[in-house]
Amino acid sequence: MLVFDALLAGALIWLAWQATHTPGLFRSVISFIVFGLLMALAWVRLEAPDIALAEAAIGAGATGALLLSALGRLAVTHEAGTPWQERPDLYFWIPAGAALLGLLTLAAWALPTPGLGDDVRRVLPDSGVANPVTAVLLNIRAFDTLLEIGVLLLATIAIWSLGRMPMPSAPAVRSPALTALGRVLFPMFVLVSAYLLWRGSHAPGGAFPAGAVVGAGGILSILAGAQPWLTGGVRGPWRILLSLGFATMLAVAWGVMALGQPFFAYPPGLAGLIVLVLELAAGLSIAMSLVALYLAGQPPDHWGPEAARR
Amino acid sequence: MSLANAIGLLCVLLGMPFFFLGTLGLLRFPDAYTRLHALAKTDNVGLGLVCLGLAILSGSLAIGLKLFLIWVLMLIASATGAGLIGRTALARGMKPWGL
Amino acid sequence: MIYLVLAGVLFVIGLHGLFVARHLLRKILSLNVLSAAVFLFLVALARQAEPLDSVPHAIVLTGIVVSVSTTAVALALLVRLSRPRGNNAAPAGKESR
Amino acid sequence: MTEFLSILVLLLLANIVVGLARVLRGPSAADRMLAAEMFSTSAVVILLLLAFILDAPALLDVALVLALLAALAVVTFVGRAWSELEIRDGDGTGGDREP
Repeated sequence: MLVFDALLAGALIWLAWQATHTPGLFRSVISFIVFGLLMALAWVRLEAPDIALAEAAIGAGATGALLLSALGRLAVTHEAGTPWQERPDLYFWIPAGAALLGLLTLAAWALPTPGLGDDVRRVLPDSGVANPVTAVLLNIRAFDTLLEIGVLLLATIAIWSLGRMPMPSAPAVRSPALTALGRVLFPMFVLVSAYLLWRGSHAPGGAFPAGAVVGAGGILSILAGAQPWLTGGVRGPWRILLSLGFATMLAVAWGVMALGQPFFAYPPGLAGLIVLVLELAAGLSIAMSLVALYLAGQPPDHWGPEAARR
Repeated sequence: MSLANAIGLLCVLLGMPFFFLGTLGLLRFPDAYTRLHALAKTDNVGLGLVCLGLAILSGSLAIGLKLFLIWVLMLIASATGAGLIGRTALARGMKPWGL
Repeated sequence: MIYLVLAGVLFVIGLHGLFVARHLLRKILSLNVLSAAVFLFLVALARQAEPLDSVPHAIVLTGIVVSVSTTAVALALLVRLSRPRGNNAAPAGKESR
Repeated sequence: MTEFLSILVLLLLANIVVGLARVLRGPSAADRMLAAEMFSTSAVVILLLLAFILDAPALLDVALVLALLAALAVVTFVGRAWSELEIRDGDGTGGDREP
């Protein structure tokens, strides 16, 4: 397997170089998508199936769609001259890069090996779930997850504040296969996502991949010409749904404080239920946020035929 | 090694050449249309044989069904993708090789 | 450990791209490569612990979602930047098609 | 049997690396996209084989998600990127110049 690792590492380095340093923006974007794909394999080799799942769902799905449609919307994709600035400054970068690499290696060497595995294993029975990663995310370090959902919400707000959506949302090419694809696959996305959510309590899975999969399904159905359900209207249910994850997590955190527990310390016995509720809320919010992020602007209040084609 | 295992391994092994030939086609064929053709063989037959072989090797119905689902999903993606790319390429005036 | 070295090399490549790339989209890609390198570093370190440490895994999972949201915001800004205000560069006819 | 499957995984990865040449060479955007699609099929198969080698059924789920999302990239490419890209700037990203 050492050969496998070396080959994978070489391919990853080459793809990263392609993505950042070769002419042709489209080539860079494709290289980056393949980079994400191979990163999923690297996570598998590093015994992190949870991250592989998230990378497959978010890296290969959502990021690829975001990059490709942003590329399509750029007014000018032609790069003048080299992709680099005037002089690559090799005299600076080769020694500086080598020094940086050396320092990083030294730092990695000097770090004590993290040993929280035992601690997690000790408190796992009380956390309400059997998968340690889910336990860390939604129970032990739920504070981090709260902030993460907050970042997603903030990103949506930032994008909506940039103004209206910059592009037509209907597909540029009409094809019966595309419409059929959206109709056939969207139920599959929901099904797989529900499966991942259910798996999350005892095996790799959980709210993040599940939400990302539904979000990708939403993006796919928008691409297939479906009218997006997301509207920018003040009264619509979507604003509530977008903030559901953040609101639920805060409510739970304060709720347990009212019961006399510390912030995010769930009362024993209720932990399993609380984690399940949080997962559902967070998954829904992540899915909605991904669709909102993909639209790259505030959607109109009403989706008329002219709004979709504008 | 039991007979089922041998058959499973044989299926996986039979699926492999399709991947190598797919890459060969991707590299050697003259235009996008012919490359679509090479790719379809990989997605349909290659993946199908590997999934079938692994399903036999696993000996479990649940895993077998999941493998079948993966194959069907890739079939849908590959067929639609090939159709879309071919149609768009033709509409944009890309001339097929040899015409 | 190959993956630690890989993380270091990817870090340097991403940093270099971030500094010298001319097009903003390429800078965004470099930023993503850079964050992938950091994630890889964390998980490769966690792998060496015994038993397997799941805290870095959870943190990286969080980080992946955060990096997607920053990428999305950056891309939305980039699309706004690339269209001149008069909106003459991209012909109006193409937009209404 | 595990060693045998490991060799197959290694060959498939080498297959991807060889196929990267198509991403490098193009010439049209569709060719690069096709190569990416081919890699996603190969990655699915690698994950399936690894799931059996490492006896980790969770990897089947990763493969399932990859298979599900395989369609997304192609559809985004055809629907968004390609149609705008090459019409606008003749050969900005390697147009349709066929040999």
